[in-house]
Amino acid sequence: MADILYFGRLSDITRKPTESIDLPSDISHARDLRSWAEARFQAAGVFLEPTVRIAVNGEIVDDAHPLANANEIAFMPPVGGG
Amino acid sequence: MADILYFGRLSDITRKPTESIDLPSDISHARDLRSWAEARFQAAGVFLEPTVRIAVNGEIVDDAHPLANANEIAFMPPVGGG
Amino acid sequence: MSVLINISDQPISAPELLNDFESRLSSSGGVVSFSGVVRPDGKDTRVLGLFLQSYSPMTENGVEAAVEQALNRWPLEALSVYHRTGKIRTGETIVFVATASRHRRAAFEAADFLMDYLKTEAVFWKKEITETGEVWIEPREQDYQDNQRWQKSETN
Amino acid sequence: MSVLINISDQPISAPELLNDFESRLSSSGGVVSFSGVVRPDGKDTRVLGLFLQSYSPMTENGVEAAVEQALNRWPLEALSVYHRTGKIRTGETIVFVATASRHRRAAFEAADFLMDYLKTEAVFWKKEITETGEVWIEPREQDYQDNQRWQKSETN
Repeated sequence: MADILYFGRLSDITRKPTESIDLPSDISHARDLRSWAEARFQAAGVFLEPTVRIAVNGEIVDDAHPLANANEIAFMPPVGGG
Repeated sequence: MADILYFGRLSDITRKPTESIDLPSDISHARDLRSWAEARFQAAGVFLEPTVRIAVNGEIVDDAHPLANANEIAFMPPVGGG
Repeated sequence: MSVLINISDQPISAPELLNDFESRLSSSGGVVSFSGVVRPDGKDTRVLGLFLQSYSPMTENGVEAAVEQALNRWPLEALSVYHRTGKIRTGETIVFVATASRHRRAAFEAADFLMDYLKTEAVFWKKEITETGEVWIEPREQDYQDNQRWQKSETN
Repeated sequence: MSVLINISDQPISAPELLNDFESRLSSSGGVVSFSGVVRPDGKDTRVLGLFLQSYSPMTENGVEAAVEQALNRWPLEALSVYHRTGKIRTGETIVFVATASRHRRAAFEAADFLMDYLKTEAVFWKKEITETGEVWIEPREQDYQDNQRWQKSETN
Protein backbone atom coordinates (compact mmCIF):
# COMPACT_ATOMS: atom_id res chain seq x y z
CA MET A 1 0.00 0.00 0.00
CA ALA A 2 1.07 3.57 -0.74
CA ASP A 3 -0.32 6.63 1.04
CA ILE A 4 -1.44 9.33 -1.37
CA LEU A 5 -1.84 12.87 0.01
CA TYR A 6 -3.78 15.67 -1.67
CA PHE A 7 -2.96 19.15 -0.42
CA GLY A 8 -4.60 22.55 -0.83
CA ARG A 9 -7.16 22.88 -3.58
CA LEU A 10 -6.55 19.29 -4.69
CA SER A 11 -8.46 17.96 -1.71
CA ASP A 12 -11.50 19.94 -2.93
CA ILE A 13 -11.34 17.82 -6.09
CA THR A 14 -10.56 14.47 -4.46
CA ARG A 15 -12.92 15.15 -1.53
CA LYS A 16 -10.42 13.47 0.75
CA PRO A 17 -7.05 14.64 2.05
CA THR A 18 -5.44 11.22 1.88
CA GLU A 19 -6.01 7.65 0.83
CA SER A 20 -4.12 4.36 0.89
CA ILE A 21 -3.99 2.43 -2.36
CA ASP A 22 -2.26 -0.63 -3.71
CA LEU A 23 -0.30 0.90 -6.60
CA PRO A 24 -1.62 -0.57 -9.89
CA SER A 25 1.07 -2.43 -11.84
CA ASP A 26 1.06 0.19 -14.60
CA ILE A 27 2.15 2.93 -12.15
CA SER A 28 5.91 2.79 -11.96
CA HIS A 29 6.88 6.49 -12.07
CA ALA A 30 5.56 9.77 -10.72
CA ARG A 31 4.17 10.77 -14.11
CA ASP A 32 2.00 7.65 -14.17
CA LEU A 33 0.39 8.61 -10.88
CA ARG A 34 -0.47 12.03 -12.33
CA SER A 35 -2.38 10.39 -15.16
CA TRP A 36 -4.00 7.93 -12.79
CA ALA A 37 -5.24 10.71 -10.45
CA GLU A 38 -6.33 12.82 -13.41
CA ALA A 39 -8.50 10.00 -14.75
CA ARG A 40 -9.72 8.86 -11.36
CA PHE A 41 -10.94 12.32 -10.30
CA GLN A 42 -11.87 13.75 -13.73
CA ALA A 43 -9.71 16.68 -12.70
CA ALA A 44 -9.69 18.78 -15.90
CA GLY A 45 -5.90 18.65 -16.09
CA VAL A 46 -5.17 19.79 -12.55
CA PHE A 47 -2.93 16.82 -11.72
CA LEU A 48 -0.89 17.44 -14.88
CA GLU A 49 -0.11 21.09 -14.04
CA PRO A 50 3.68 21.54 -13.83
CA THR A 51 3.26 23.74 -10.73
CA VAL A 52 1.58 20.84 -8.95
CA ARG A 53 4.63 19.00 -7.66
CA ILE A 54 4.98 15.48 -6.35
CA ALA A 55 6.84 14.59 -3.16
CA VAL A 56 7.86 11.05 -2.31
CA ASN A 57 8.58 10.40 1.36
CA GLY A 58 8.90 14.10 2.02
CA GLU A 59 11.19 14.98 -0.90
CA ILE A 60 10.10 16.79 -4.06
CA VAL A 61 10.78 14.56 -7.08
CA ASP A 62 10.50 14.94 -10.85
CA ASP A 63 8.11 13.03 -13.08
CA ALA A 64 10.69 10.34 -13.86
CA HIS A 65 11.02 9.34 -10.21
CA PRO A 66 10.13 5.68 -9.56
CA LEU A 67 7.24 4.88 -7.22
CA ALA A 68 6.66 1.83 -5.06
CA ASN A 69 4.24 0.57 -2.47
CA ALA A 70 5.14 1.75 1.05
CA ASN A 71 5.90 5.20 -0.37
CA GLU A 72 4.14 8.29 0.99
CA ILE A 73 3.29 10.24 -2.14
CA ALA A 74 2.00 13.83 -1.95
CA PHE A 75 0.46 16.02 -4.63
CA MET A 76 1.46 19.58 -3.78
CA PRO A 77 -0.02 22.66 -5.48
CA PRO A 78 1.98 25.91 -5.18
CA VAL A 79 2.90 26.59 -1.56
CA GLY A 80 3.18 29.77 0.48
CA GLY A 81 2.40 30.83 4.01
CA GLY A 82 2.37 34.00 6.13
CA MET B 1 22.41 89.43 23.40
CA ALA B 2 22.74 86.25 21.32
CA ASP B 3 22.55 82.74 22.76
CA ILE B 4 25.42 80.55 21.63
CA LEU B 5 24.97 76.76 21.99
CA TYR B 6 27.80 74.21 21.91
CA PHE B 7 26.69 70.65 21.24
CA GLY B 8 28.38 67.29 21.53
CA ARG B 9 32.16 67.30 21.86
CA LEU B 10 32.24 71.08 21.52
CA SER B 11 30.95 71.51 25.05
CA ASP B 12 33.98 69.54 26.28
CA ILE B 13 36.13 72.31 24.77
CA THR B 14 34.01 75.27 25.84
CA ARG B 15 33.24 73.72 29.26
CA LYS B 16 29.75 75.13 28.98
CA PRO B 17 26.81 74.05 26.85
CA THR B 18 25.54 77.57 26.25
CA GLU B 19 26.34 81.21 26.86
CA SER B 20 24.76 84.58 26.13
CA ILE B 21 26.99 87.20 24.57
CA ASP B 22 26.63 90.63 23.13
CA LEU B 23 27.88 90.01 19.56
CA PRO B 24 31.09 92.02 19.00
CA SER B 25 30.77 94.55 16.17
CA ASP B 26 33.22 92.61 13.98
CA ILE B 27 30.95 89.54 13.96
CA SER B 28 28.46 90.02 11.15
CA HIS B 29 28.36 86.58 9.52
CA ALA B 30 28.46 82.94 10.63
CA ARG B 31 32.07 82.57 9.51
CA ASP B 32 33.11 85.38 11.85
CA LEU B 33 31.63 83.54 14.83
CA ARG B 34 33.67 80.45 13.90
CA SER B 35 36.89 82.50 14.10
CA TRP B 36 35.76 84.15 17.28
CA ALA B 37 35.00 80.83 19.00
CA GLU B 38 38.22 79.32 17.66
CA ALA B 39 40.27 82.11 19.19
CA ARG B 40 38.26 82.32 22.40
CA PHE B 41 38.56 78.59 23.20
CA GLN B 42 41.97 77.89 21.59
CA ALA B 43 40.16 75.03 19.89
CA ALA B 44 42.88 73.72 17.53
CA GLY B 45 40.67 74.27 14.48
CA VAL B 46 37.59 72.46 15.74
CA PHE B 47 35.23 75.39 15.12
CA LEU B 48 36.53 75.70 11.56
CA GLU B 49 35.79 72.05 10.63
CA PRO B 50 33.35 71.99 7.70
CA THR B 51 31.43 69.12 9.34
CA VAL B 52 30.75 71.37 12.33
CA ARG B 53 27.64 73.18 11.11
CA ILE B 54 26.04 76.35 12.37
CA ALA B 55 22.30 76.72 12.97
CA VAL B 56 20.61 80.08 13.46
CA ASN B 57 17.23 79.99 15.17
CA GLY B 58 16.92 76.28 14.47
CA GLU B 59 17.90 76.31 10.78
CA ILE B 60 21.23 75.13 9.39
CA VAL B 61 22.94 78.03 7.61
CA ASP B 62 26.08 78.48 5.57
CA ASP B 63 29.10 80.56 6.54
CA ALA B 64 27.83 83.61 4.66
CA HIS B 65 24.65 83.81 6.74
CA PRO B 66 24.30 87.12 8.64
CA LEU B 67 24.18 87.08 12.44
CA ALA B 68 22.50 89.49 14.83
CA ASN B 69 21.83 89.89 18.50
CA ALA B 70 18.66 88.06 19.58
CA ASN B 71 19.66 85.09 17.41
CA GLU B 72 20.04 81.62 18.90
CA ILE B 73 23.22 80.33 17.29
CA ALA B 74 24.24 76.68 17.63
CA PHE B 75 27.52 74.97 16.79
CA MET B 76 26.62 71.43 15.73
CA PRO B 77 29.20 68.69 15.23
CA PRO B 78 28.08 65.67 13.12
CA VAL B 79 24.78 64.30 14.37
CA GLY B 80 23.35 60.81 14.64
CA GLY B 81 21.19 58.93 17.09
CA GLY B 82 19.95 55.37 17.61
CA MET C 1 23.34 31.75 18.67
CA SER C 2 19.83 31.27 19.85
CA VAL C 3 17.28 29.91 17.35
CA LEU C 4 13.59 29.17 17.94
CA ILE C 5 11.30 27.66 15.29
CA ASN C 6 7.69 26.98 16.13
CA ILE C 7 4.98 25.79 13.75
CA SER C 8 1.73 25.07 15.54
CA ASP C 9 -1.93 25.92 15.83
CA GLN C 10 -1.36 28.01 18.97
CA PRO C 11 -2.18 31.75 18.88
CA ILE C 12 0.71 34.15 18.31
CA SER C 13 1.17 37.33 20.34
CA ALA C 14 3.89 39.38 18.65
CA PRO C 15 4.52 41.62 21.70
CA GLU C 16 4.91 38.60 23.97
CA LEU C 17 7.21 36.85 21.52
CA LEU C 18 9.27 40.04 21.14
CA ASN C 19 9.53 40.21 24.91
CA ASP C 20 10.76 36.58 25.04
CA PHE C 21 13.13 37.28 22.18
CA GLU C 22 14.69 40.30 23.89
CA SER C 23 15.26 38.26 27.03
CA ARG C 24 17.45 35.87 25.00
CA LEU C 25 19.79 38.63 23.83
CA SER C 26 23.04 39.60 25.42
CA SER C 27 24.81 42.05 23.15
CA SER C 28 22.76 42.78 20.03
CA GLY C 29 22.45 46.32 18.81
CA GLY C 30 19.52 45.85 16.45
CA VAL C 31 16.35 43.81 16.77
CA VAL C 32 13.89 43.53 13.88
CA SER C 33 10.50 41.89 14.14
CA PHE C 34 7.89 41.20 11.50
CA SER C 35 4.36 40.11 12.22
CA GLY C 36 1.79 39.21 9.63
CA VAL C 37 -1.82 39.87 10.56
CA VAL C 38 -4.79 38.33 8.73
CA ARG C 39 -6.46 41.12 6.77
CA PRO C 40 -10.22 41.59 6.56
CA ASP C 41 -10.23 42.43 2.86
CA GLY C 42 -10.12 39.56 0.39
CA LYS C 43 -10.28 39.64 -3.40
CA ASP C 44 -14.02 40.23 -3.59
CA THR C 45 -15.50 39.82 -0.17
CA ARG C 46 -14.93 40.19 3.55
CA VAL C 47 -12.48 37.65 4.98
CA LEU C 48 -13.48 36.04 8.26
CA GLY C 49 -10.29 34.03 8.59
CA LEU C 50 -7.78 31.68 7.06
CA PHE C 51 -7.14 27.98 7.22
CA LEU C 52 -3.46 27.05 7.01
CA GLN C 53 -2.43 23.52 6.12
CA SER C 54 1.13 22.25 6.63
CA TYR C 55 2.86 18.98 5.75
CA SER C 56 4.98 17.73 8.59
CA PRO C 57 7.95 17.28 8.62
CA MET C 58 8.49 18.86 5.19
CA THR C 59 7.22 22.21 6.44
CA GLU C 60 9.55 22.21 9.45
CA ASN C 61 12.53 20.92 7.42
CA GLY C 62 12.06 23.67 4.88
CA VAL C 63 11.92 26.42 7.50
CA GLU C 64 15.01 24.99 9.19
CA ALA C 65 16.90 25.03 5.89
CA ALA C 66 15.90 28.68 5.30
CA VAL C 67 17.02 29.55 8.83
CA GLU C 68 20.37 27.86 8.15
CA GLN C 69 20.75 29.96 5.01
CA ALA C 70 20.02 33.12 6.96
CA LEU C 71 22.55 32.21 9.64
CA ASN C 72 25.22 31.52 7.02
CA ARG C 73 24.53 34.75 5.23
CA TRP C 74 24.15 37.28 8.06
CA PRO C 75 25.93 37.66 11.42
CA LEU C 76 22.93 37.07 13.68
CA GLU C 77 22.83 36.68 17.42
CA ALA C 78 19.32 35.32 17.66
CA LEU C 79 16.45 34.37 15.40
CA SER C 80 12.83 33.29 15.91
CA VAL C 81 10.26 32.00 13.43
CA TYR C 82 6.70 31.32 14.58
CA HIS C 83 4.01 30.26 12.11
CA ARG C 84 0.45 29.32 12.84
CA THR C 85 -1.51 26.51 11.21
CA GLY C 86 -5.19 25.61 11.31
CA LYS C 87 -7.94 28.21 11.60
CA ILE C 88 -6.84 31.80 12.14
CA ARG C 89 -9.35 34.63 12.45
CA THR C 90 -9.10 38.04 10.82
CA GLY C 91 -7.01 40.37 12.98
CA GLU C 92 -5.00 37.50 14.44
CA THR C 93 -1.29 37.05 13.79
CA ILE C 94 -0.31 34.27 11.43
CA VAL C 95 3.48 34.68 11.39
CA PHE C 96 6.17 36.26 13.55
CA VAL C 97 9.85 36.56 12.66
CA ALA C 98 12.49 38.24 14.81
CA THR C 99 16.20 38.73 14.16
CA ALA C 100 18.96 40.30 16.21
CA SER C 101 22.38 41.41 15.13
CA ARG C 102 24.93 44.02 16.05
CA HIS C 103 24.48 45.31 12.49
CA ARG C 104 21.01 46.67 11.89
CA ARG C 105 21.25 46.05 8.14
CA ALA C 106 21.84 42.34 8.82
CA ALA C 107 18.82 42.17 11.13
CA PHE C 108 16.59 43.88 8.53
CA GLU C 109 17.79 41.76 5.62
CA ALA C 110 17.56 38.45 7.45
CA ALA C 111 13.97 39.13 8.58
CA ASP C 112 13.02 40.24 5.07
CA PHE C 113 14.65 37.12 3.56
CA LEU C 114 12.86 34.78 5.97
CA MET C 115 9.50 36.41 5.24
CA ASP C 116 10.08 36.02 1.51
CA TYR C 117 10.84 32.35 2.10
CA LEU C 118 7.72 31.88 4.22
CA LYS C 119 5.50 33.62 1.66
CA THR C 120 6.73 31.75 -1.41
CA GLU C 121 8.53 28.53 -0.58
CA ALA C 122 7.42 27.39 2.83
CA VAL C 123 5.21 24.32 2.66
CA PHE C 124 1.83 25.79 3.60
CA TRP C 125 -1.47 25.88 1.79
CA LYS C 126 -3.81 28.71 2.61
CA LYS C 127 -7.59 28.91 2.34
CA GLU C 128 -9.55 32.12 2.77
CA ILE C 129 -12.78 31.74 4.67
CA THR C 130 -15.11 34.51 3.51
CA GLU C 131 -18.74 35.43 3.97
CA THR C 132 -19.55 33.75 0.68
CA GLY C 133 -17.45 30.60 0.93
CA GLU C 134 -13.91 29.23 1.06
CA VAL C 135 -11.19 29.60 -1.54
CA TRP C 136 -7.61 28.36 -1.69
CA ILE C 137 -5.08 31.17 -2.20
CA GLU C 138 -1.79 30.56 -3.95
CA PRO C 139 1.14 33.03 -3.85
CA ARG C 140 0.95 36.20 -5.92
CA GLU C 141 3.46 36.93 -8.67
CA GLN C 142 4.80 39.79 -6.48
CA ASP C 143 5.72 37.26 -3.81
CA TYR C 144 7.83 35.27 -6.25
CA GLN C 145 9.55 38.41 -7.48
CA ASP C 146 10.34 39.38 -3.90
CA ASN C 147 11.92 36.02 -3.27
CA GLN C 148 14.06 36.12 -6.41
CA ARG C 149 15.85 39.22 -5.14
CA TRP C 150 17.87 36.97 -2.86
CA GLN C 151 18.91 34.58 -5.60
CA LYS C 152 20.22 37.43 -7.73
CA SER C 153 22.35 38.82 -4.95
CA GLU C 154 23.84 35.39 -4.20
CA THR C 155 26.04 35.94 -7.24
CA ASN C 156 27.52 39.20 -5.90
CA MET D 1 -3.08 57.13 9.16
CA SER D 2 -1.85 56.94 12.70
CA VAL D 3 1.52 58.53 13.52
CA LEU D 4 3.26 58.74 16.88
CA ILE D 5 6.56 60.53 17.44
CA ASN D 6 8.06 60.61 20.90
CA ILE D 7 11.46 61.99 21.88
CA SER D 8 11.98 61.97 25.61
CA ASP D 9 14.10 60.69 28.46
CA GLN D 10 11.52 58.04 29.41
CA PRO D 11 12.49 54.34 29.19
CA ILE D 12 11.42 52.45 26.07
CA SER D 13 9.91 48.96 26.22
CA ALA D 14 9.76 47.63 22.66
CA PRO D 15 7.24 44.87 23.47
CA GLU D 16 4.90 47.35 25.18
CA LEU D 17 5.20 49.81 22.32
CA LEU D 18 4.57 47.03 19.79
CA ASN D 19 1.48 46.08 21.75
CA ASP D 20 0.23 49.69 21.67
CA PHE D 21 1.08 49.89 17.99
CA GLU D 22 -0.89 46.76 17.11
CA SER D 23 -3.91 48.12 18.96
CA ARG D 24 -3.93 51.12 16.60
CA LEU D 25 -4.16 48.92 13.47
CA SER D 26 -7.31 48.00 11.65
CA SER D 27 -6.36 46.30 8.43
CA SER D 28 -2.59 46.06 8.04
CA GLY D 29 -1.08 42.85 6.77
CA GLY D 30 2.53 43.49 7.77
CA VAL D 31 4.02 45.06 10.88
CA VAL D 32 7.77 45.71 11.16
CA SER D 33 9.47 46.88 14.31
CA PHE D 34 13.06 47.85 14.94
CA SER D 35 14.56 48.36 18.36
CA GLY D 36 18.08 49.52 19.04
CA VAL D 37 19.64 48.30 22.26
CA VAL D 38 22.72 49.87 23.84
CA ARG D 39 25.60 47.44 23.36
CA PRO D 40 28.12 46.64 26.08
CA ASP D 41 31.13 46.61 23.75
CA GLY D 42 32.67 49.94 22.78
CA LYS D 43 35.73 50.64 20.69
CA ASP D 44 38.25 49.76 23.37
CA THR D 45 36.45 49.25 26.61
CA ARG D 46 33.23 48.14 28.27
CA VAL D 47 30.35 50.53 27.77
CA LEU D 48 28.24 51.29 30.83
CA GLY D 49 25.78 53.49 28.98
CA LEU D 50 25.17 56.38 26.64
CA PHE D 51 24.26 59.99 27.05
CA LEU D 52 22.06 61.35 24.25
CA GLN D 53 21.73 65.07 23.69
CA SER D 54 19.00 66.56 21.49
CA TYR D 55 18.27 70.11 20.35
CA SER D 56 14.61 70.94 20.61
CA PRO D 57 12.70 71.68 18.41
CA MET D 58 15.23 70.94 15.63
CA THR D 59 15.37 67.29 16.63
CA GLU D 60 11.58 66.89 16.58
CA ASN D 61 11.21 68.89 13.35
CA GLY D 62 13.78 66.73 11.62
CA VAL D 63 12.12 63.48 12.68
CA GLU D 64 8.75 64.84 11.56
CA ALA D 65 10.17 65.70 8.15
CA ALA D 66 11.63 62.20 7.79
CA VAL D 67 8.28 60.70 8.81
CA GLU D 68 6.57 62.85 6.15
CA GLN D 69 9.01 61.54 3.56
CA ALA D 70 8.27 57.96 4.59
CA LEU D 71 4.52 58.54 4.38
CA ASN D 72 4.85 60.05 0.92
CA ARG D 73 7.00 57.23 -0.29
CA TRP D 74 5.32 54.13 1.10
CA PRO D 75 1.65 53.22 1.61
CA LEU D 76 1.67 52.99 5.40
CA GLU D 77 -1.25 52.56 7.75
CA ALA D 78 0.60 53.44 10.94
CA LEU D 79 4.03 54.53 12.05
CA SER D 80 5.74 55.08 15.41
CA VAL D 81 9.12 56.60 16.23
CA TYR D 82 10.33 56.64 19.82
CA HIS D 83 13.81 57.92 20.70
CA ARG D 84 15.34 58.30 24.13
CA THR D 85 17.51 61.16 25.30
CA GLY D 86 19.60 61.62 28.44
CA LYS D 87 21.36 58.74 30.19
CA ILE D 88 20.64 55.25 28.86
CA ARG D 89 22.25 52.19 30.37
CA THR D 90 23.74 49.25 28.47
CA GLY D 91 21.01 46.75 27.62
CA GLU D 92 18.33 49.43 27.52
CA THR D 93 16.49 50.40 24.35
CA ILE D 94 17.43 53.72 22.82
CA VAL D 95 15.19 53.73 19.75
CA PHE D 96 12.00 52.01 18.56
CA VAL D 97 10.46 52.30 15.12
CA ALA D 98 7.32 50.49 13.94
CA THR D 99 5.61 50.55 10.56
CA ALA D 100 2.45 48.88 9.28
CA SER D 101 1.30 48.39 5.73
CA ARG D 102 -0.71 45.93 3.73
CA HIS D 103 2.49 45.42 1.70
CA ARG D 104 5.25 43.88 3.75
CA ARG D 105 7.98 45.31 1.50
CA ALA D 106 6.67 48.83 2.26
CA ALA D 107 6.72 48.16 6.00
CA PHE D 108 10.31 46.83 5.85
CA GLU D 109 11.62 49.63 3.66
CA ALA D 110 9.98 52.42 5.63
CA ALA D 111 11.39 51.13 8.94
CA ASP D 112 14.83 50.73 7.38
CA PHE D 113 14.66 54.24 5.90
CA LEU D 114 13.64 55.81 9.22
CA MET D 115 16.45 54.03 11.06
CA ASP D 116 18.96 55.26 8.50
CA TYR D 117 17.65 58.79 9.05
CA LEU D 118 17.87 58.45 12.82
CA LYS D 119 21.42 57.09 12.68
CA THR D 120 22.86 59.68 10.33
CA GLU D 121 20.77 62.83 10.11
CA ALA D 122 18.65 63.07 13.22
CA VAL D 123 19.81 65.84 15.53
CA PHE D 124 21.32 63.87 18.39
CA TRP D 125 24.77 63.80 19.90
CA LYS D 126 25.87 60.64 21.60
CA LYS D 127 28.42 60.11 24.33
CA GLU D 128 29.67 56.70 25.40
CA ILE D 129 30.13 56.30 29.12
CA THR D 130 32.78 53.63 29.64
CA GLU D 131 34.76 52.26 32.55
CA THR D 132 37.64 54.52 31.60
CA GLY D 133 35.80 57.73 30.81
CA GLU D 134 33.39 59.39 28.44
CA VAL D 135 33.76 59.90 24.71
CA TRP D 136 31.53 61.52 22.09
CA ILE D 137 30.67 59.17 19.21
CA GLU D 138 29.95 60.49 15.75
CA PRO D 139 28.35 58.38 12.98
CA ARG D 140 30.42 55.76 11.23
CA GLU D 141 31.12 55.90 7.50
CA GLN D 142 28.88 52.80 7.12
CA ASP D 143 25.94 54.76 8.51
CA TYR D 144 26.34 57.45 5.86
CA GLN D 145 26.57 54.84 3.12
CA ASP D 146 23.39 53.19 4.39
CA ASN D 147 21.57 56.49 4.25
CA GLN D 148 22.73 57.27 0.74
CA ARG D 149 20.95 54.19 -0.59
CA TRP D 150 17.67 56.09 -0.33
CA GLN D 151 18.94 59.13 -2.23
CA LYS D 152 20.10 56.95 -5.10
CA SER D 153 16.77 55.25 -5.45
CA GLU D 154 14.90 58.59 -5.39
CA THR D 155 15.97 58.95 -9.00
CA ASN D 156 14.34 55.69 -10.10
